[in-house]
Amino acid sequence: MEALQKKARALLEAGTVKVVIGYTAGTDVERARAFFARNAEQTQQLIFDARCCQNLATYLMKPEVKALGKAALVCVPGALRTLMQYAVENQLADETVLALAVTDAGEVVELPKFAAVEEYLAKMPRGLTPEQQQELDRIDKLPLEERWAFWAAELARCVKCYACRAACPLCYCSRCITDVNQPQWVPVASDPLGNLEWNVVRAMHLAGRCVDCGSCADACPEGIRIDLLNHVLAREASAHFGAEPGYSTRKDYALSAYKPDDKEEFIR
Amino acid sequence: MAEFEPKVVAFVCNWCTYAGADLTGTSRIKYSPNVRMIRLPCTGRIDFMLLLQAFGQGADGVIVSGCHPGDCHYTAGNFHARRRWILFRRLIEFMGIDLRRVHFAWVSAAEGAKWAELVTNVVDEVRKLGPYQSFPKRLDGQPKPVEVA
Amino acid sequence: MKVGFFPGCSLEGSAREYNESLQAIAPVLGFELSEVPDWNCCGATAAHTLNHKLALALPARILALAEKAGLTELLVPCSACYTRLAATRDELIHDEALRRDISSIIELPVTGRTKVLNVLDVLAACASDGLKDKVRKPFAHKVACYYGCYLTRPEKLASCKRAEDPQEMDDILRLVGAEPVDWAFKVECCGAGLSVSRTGSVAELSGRIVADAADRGAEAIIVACPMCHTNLDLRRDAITEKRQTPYSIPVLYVSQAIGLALGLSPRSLGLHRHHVPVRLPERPAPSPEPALQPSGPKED
Amino acid sequence: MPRIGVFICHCGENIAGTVDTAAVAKNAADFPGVVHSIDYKYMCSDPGQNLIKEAIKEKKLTGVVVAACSPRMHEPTFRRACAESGLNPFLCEMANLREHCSWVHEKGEATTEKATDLVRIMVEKVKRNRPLYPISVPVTKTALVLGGGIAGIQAALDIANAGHKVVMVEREASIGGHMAQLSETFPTLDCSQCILTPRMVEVAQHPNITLYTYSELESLEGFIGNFKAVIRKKARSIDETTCTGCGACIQKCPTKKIPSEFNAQLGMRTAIYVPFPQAVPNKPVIDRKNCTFFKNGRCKLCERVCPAKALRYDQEDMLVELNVGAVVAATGYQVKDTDFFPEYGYGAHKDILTGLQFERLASASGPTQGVIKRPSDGQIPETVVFVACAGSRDPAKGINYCSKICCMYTAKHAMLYRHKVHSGKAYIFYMDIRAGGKMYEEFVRRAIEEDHVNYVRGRVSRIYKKNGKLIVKGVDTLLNSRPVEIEADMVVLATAMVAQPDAEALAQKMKVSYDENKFLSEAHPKLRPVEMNTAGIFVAGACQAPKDIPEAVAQASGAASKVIGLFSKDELSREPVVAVVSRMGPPDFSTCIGCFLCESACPYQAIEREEIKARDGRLIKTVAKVNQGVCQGCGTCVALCRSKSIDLQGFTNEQVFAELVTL
Repeated sequence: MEALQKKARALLEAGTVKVVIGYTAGTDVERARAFFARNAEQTQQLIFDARCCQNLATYLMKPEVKALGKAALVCVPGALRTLMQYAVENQLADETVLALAVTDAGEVVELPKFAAVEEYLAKMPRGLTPEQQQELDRIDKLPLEERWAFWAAELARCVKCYACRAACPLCYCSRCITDVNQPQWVPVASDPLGNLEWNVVRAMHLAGRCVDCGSCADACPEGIRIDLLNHVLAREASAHFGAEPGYSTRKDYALSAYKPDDKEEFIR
Repeated sequence: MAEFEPKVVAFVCNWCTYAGADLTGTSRIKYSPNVRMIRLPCTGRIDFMLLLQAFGQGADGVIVSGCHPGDCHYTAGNFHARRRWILFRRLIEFMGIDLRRVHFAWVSAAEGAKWAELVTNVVDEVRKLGPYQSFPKRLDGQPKPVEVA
Repeated sequence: MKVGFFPGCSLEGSAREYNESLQAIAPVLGFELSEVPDWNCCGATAAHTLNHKLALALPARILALAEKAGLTELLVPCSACYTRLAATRDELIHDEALRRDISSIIELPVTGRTKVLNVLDVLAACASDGLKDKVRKPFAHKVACYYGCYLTRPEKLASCKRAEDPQEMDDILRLVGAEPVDWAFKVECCGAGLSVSRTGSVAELSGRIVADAADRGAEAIIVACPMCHTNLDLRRDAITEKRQTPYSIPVLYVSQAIGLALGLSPRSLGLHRHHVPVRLPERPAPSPEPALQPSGPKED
Repeated sequence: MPRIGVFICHCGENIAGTVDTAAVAKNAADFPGVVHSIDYKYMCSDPGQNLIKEAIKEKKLTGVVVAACSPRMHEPTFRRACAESGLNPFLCEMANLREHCSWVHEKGEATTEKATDLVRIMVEKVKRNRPLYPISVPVTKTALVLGGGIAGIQAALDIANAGHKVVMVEREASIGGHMAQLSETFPTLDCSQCILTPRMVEVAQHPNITLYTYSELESLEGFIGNFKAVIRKKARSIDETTCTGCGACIQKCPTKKIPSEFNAQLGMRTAIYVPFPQAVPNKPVIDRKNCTFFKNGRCKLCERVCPAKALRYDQEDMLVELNVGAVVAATGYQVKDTDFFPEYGYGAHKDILTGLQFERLASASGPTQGVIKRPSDGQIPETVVFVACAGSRDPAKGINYCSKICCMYTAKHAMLYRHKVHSGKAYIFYMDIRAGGKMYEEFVRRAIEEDHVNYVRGRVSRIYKKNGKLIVKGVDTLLNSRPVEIEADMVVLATAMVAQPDAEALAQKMKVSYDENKFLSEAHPKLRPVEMNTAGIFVAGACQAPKDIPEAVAQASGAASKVIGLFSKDELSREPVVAVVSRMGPPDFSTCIGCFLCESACPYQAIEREEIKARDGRLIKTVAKVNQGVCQGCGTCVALCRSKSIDLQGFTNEQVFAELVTL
C-alpha cells in the first residue's frame, strides 16, 4: 500500500500524470470505492487490499474523467484486460493511460504501454475457472423447463436499473440500444419481455468482447447471475472461434471475422 | 375446438432463399400457409433481436434461411451470420428458450422443393409443440412503432 | 535400442537368410530385436482384395500384440507385411469408429501407437549412429539398389522421400563402401503379384530388372523384400530362358551386404541359401572411399 | 398521415384462382394509412399501371403497395410506373401474392388470410419508406491494364481506340508475354511474332497509352471509378529517354552465360539485355543479380561503350501514383516445369522439355534458329515423344483441371517437328483429344493424316535414360492395353498451365477473389465472365483460367467493352440501397462511438473512418462512414452495430421492425 502511495505521489509530482485513479476506503468497512487522487496529498488516501476488486478502467470512458488529463490507473487483472479491449475497439490510444498493477507481493508494477500490459497479462491464467465451468454445466444439465424457470425467476427480479450497463467497462456506447425508440427494440418497462430482451442483447453485445471482470454481476442490486450469460458465450466463442478478448491489442472480434469452415451442426 | 395453427416467421435473404421460395411457387409445390416471410438483402442483415421480436409479437416458430456457405451474393454475409447464430443459439438454449422453435437453414435459389419441405416440417413440429405461451409477449401499451406522416 | 520385430511368414521360410542376417547384424549395430509374441499372418496379399475388415483385422491384431508387449517401434522386414501394417495403422489412427470396430473384432485394445518401421528406417537410424565406423571389410562393389514397389508406396505412408527415385538404400550402402549405380528399375514391379498365377509374366518383369542392373555394370542387386528376392534369385533360370541370356549377378538382402561389411561370416548371413551363388569380385576398398553423396537427381 | 395505395393483382387466374383478391383489397382498405385499395386483372399491363399512376395523382399517395408477383419479377416495372407519375420509386413496395402464396397454397381462407397479412406487412413497411435517390459516383476515365501479354495488349488497344486513357503495367522488360515466345500458332500455323509484334508497337506508339515496363502493381486502393494505384517502376539501370537501343552494351557485356528466360532456359543472355530482339520498348535492362559490376563493384564496360551515356547504375525503384477508374487484370499464366514429374526423372534429363521450351526450339528466332536439336548434344532427334496432359487432369498431381490448350499445341508441335525433320517419328501419348474450336478438329486430323503423327491413347508411366536414349514406358489402351516402350531422342511434356506464382498476392492486393487453383474468379461463371466481384475490376486472359489466344483476345475485348461502358458516363449511378451511419448536430454529431468492429465485417471494405473536427481543427471524435460507392447493401454491419448507428436504406430497422409488429 505504501509502495502504491509512493508511486502515485511520484507520478503526480513529476507531472507524468494528472490524476491517479485508485481505491480508497468505502463508507462501510466491507467496501472500497473509486478514488481520484489529483495531488500529492490525496495520494495518502489511496489503499489497495482484498476489498479493491472494482474494475476502475470503466471510468476512463467517462467524459468528465477524460477531461482530467492523462491518468494513472490502479488495475486489477480485469482492468488490464479492459485496457487491451479498449485498444482493440479504438477507444484508447497507447500511452494515454499508465497502468499500475499491484502484485500479490504488494509491489507496484508500472505498465506505461499496451505492449507492457500485454506482456504482463501473458503470464496470467486464462479462460473460465473450474468453478465457473461447473456452474455453467450445472445449468446446462437442467431440463428445458427448469432452465427456463430458473432464468424467468432470475430475470423477473430485474428492475431495469442498468447498473450492469453502468458498471461494464465495455458498455461505453454514447447511445445504448435501449435508448433507441424508433424502433423500440427493448420495451422500456421492466416486464418479462423487456427484461429478457435487455439481458439477451447485453450478453450478445459482449459476446467475444467481455473480459470477464465481473463488474456487471457485482453491480446488480438484485444479484441476478447475469455473469453466467457472459460466461456461456465466452466459453462458446473461445471453443468455436478461439476468441480470447482482453489479452492482446490485435483486432480479431469473433463476430466480425469468420472462417469458411466454421463448424456448426444445426443449420439444415 | 379447431386444431391450433402456429404462426411461423421466416427471415430470408433476397438472393437465395427468397428466390428459392419463388421457385417453389413457379414449380407449384404446395406447403403450409402458416409462414410469413420477411425479406432482407442478406442473412448478414438479420439482427438476432428480430428473432426475439418475432416471438414477442406472438410467433410460435422462427425460420432463418439464406445462401449456402460460399454462395453469398455479398460473398461473406452468411459467414458472419453463421457465427452470430452459433453464439445466439447457444445463449438462448442456455436460457431455456425452446430451440425446437428456432430453425436455421441454407436454401439456395435452386432449392424450391427444399424450401417447401422446410416450411412444412417446421410448421408441423411447432404445431405439435403448441403455442409458445411461456415466451413473454409484447404487452399492449408498449409503444408500437409510431405512425409516420 | 530395443526394437519390436515382426518376421512374418516369409522370414520363417523362403527368406530365412533375411531373418538370419538381420539377427546377425543386430547385436553388432546395437539394436535388440524382440519378436512380437503369438503373431499371425499379415493378410498380404490376398486379404485386402477380398474383405476390407479382414485386411485390417489381421495386421491390427499384430499391432495390438506389439502394444500389449509395450513395444513403441516395430521392425517389419518384409515389404508386403510392412505396407499392410503401416496402412492399417494409418486407418486406425484416422478413423476412431473403425478403430473401435476392429478392436472388437480382434477382441484386443488397439490404438496404433506403435510405430511401424521398415528395414531402411532402422538401418538409417544405425547409419546416423556410427555405422561407418563399424565397417571392417568395406563392401566395395557396384550395386543396384532395388526397392521394389512397397517401400516407396503409397507415398503418404512411405518414409522414402523420392517415391520414383528413392535414395535411402543407396545412401546406406555408400556408407559401407559400396558404389550404387544410377539405374532405371529401382521401383519397377517384379511381378510378385503374379508370382503363382502367371510365372511367365514374372520372368518377363523380373528379367528386365536383372538385365538393366547387369547392363549398368552392377555386381550385385541389393533388395529389402522377400518377394523381390524370390523373383530375382529363385526364378533366375526362368529369366535366363526368357531372355536367352545367362545372368550371374547375385541378389543380396541389404542386411546381408551390411553384414559382410561388418565382417560377419557369409554363412552366418545365410548367403549359402541363395539360388544364384553369391560370387563377388575381391577388390580392396576404393580409396578415397566415396563420401556420402547428398541424394538428388544426377545430371546426365 | 401517410396516404398509401394498395393494388391487388389477379394475375389472371394465377392469384385470383386461389386468393380471394376482392376480399384482400377490401381488408386492406381498412388498414391504418391506406386511402386507396383496389384489385385488377393484370396490374403489370398498361391499363394496370395506369390505375396506379392515376391513383398516385388523384389520391396524392405517399406510398404504393402492389400485391402481385415476386418483386424479383416486376419491382422495376412498378417503381418505374410510380416514378413516371412523380412518386419516388423507392416509395413503392411489392407483396408477393403469387410465388409466395397463391401458387404454393390451396384455395381457402387461410390462403386469403395470408395474402392479407403479406399486404399488411408491406403497408407497414412502405409507410416508413423514405424517398431515395440514385447514388452517383464520379468516374476517372483512365484504365489500368495489368499485364502486357496478348490479352492486356488487346484490352489496352480497344480502350485506347475508344478514346480513353490507358496505363499498361508489365513486370518484364518488354511487353509481349508468352505469345511472343511461341513459334507458330494453331490452327493456322501463322508465325506468332508476325501477328503480335505490330500490335506491341501499336501499344508503344498509341497517344492514349502510357506504358510502364519492368514495373509492378504496388498497391490498389479506392473503388469503382475512383481507384488509386501505386506502381513500382523497378530500377532498369538505364535512362530510357536517352537510350537509343543501339545494343552496343549488350555486345560488350562480359557476362554472357545467363539462362535466358525468354528462351525458356534453352538459350543464354547477357547481364545487360533486352529479352528478345523485337522487344517493346527496345531498351535494355541490367539484371543486377548477375551483373559483374553490381556483384563485385568493377566492370562498367557497358557505360564505356554506350554512345548515349544512358547507363544509370545508381537508379532506384520509383513509386508512381495513379488515379484510375477501372482495372483490367491480364496477368497471364505459367507452365509447370519438368522437375514436377518424379516418374519422368525429376527434371534430371536435359532432353525432356516443356511445351514452352519446344516452342523456342521450333521458333526461327529461337536459340537454334528453328532447327530442332537436342539440348544435351545438339543432335537432330530422330524420334520425339509428346506427352499430353502432363500434370493436367490429374488429381494425384493436384491439378484437377484441363489446361485446355495442350491438345492443340501438342498436335502443332508434332506437325512442326515432322515439317522440319521429315525422317523423324513423332508420337503423342494422350487421354482424349479435345479439339473444340473453329478449324481445331480439322487441324488435329491433318496432324494424323497428312503429317503421320502417331497418336497413342494412354499414359506414360516412366521415362528413363539408357544408352543415350530416353526410354518412354507407357500403355496403348487401344491395342487391348499393351504396354509400349518407345526409344526416344527427345520428349516434350505438355505440362499443365498454372496460375502465376504470385497470383494470390495480386488478388489480395486488388481485394478480388480467386479459386483453389489461384486463378482469378469472375463475378459469375456464365453471366458476368469478365467482371470481378469487386466493382470496377475486370479480368482477361489466362489469369482467369487456361485459355488459348483467340479466347484470351475475345475476353480482353469483352473486358475492354465493359470498361468503355463504364467510361461512357461522367458519373455512374447506382441503387441507393446502401448502409448509412447516423449523423446529427453537435454535441454528438453521430451516435457511432467509433469502435470500428464493423470494419472487418464489411465484405467490401466500404467502411471508412471520418474524423469530426471542431472549427479550431480539434478532433472531436472519429466515427464510421460508409463509402456509398463501394457499399453493396448487404447490411452485415447494420446487424452488428450495437448502438444501432448504422442503418440500411430500403431495409431500415424501423421498416423491418414494423413488418414484425403486424403479426
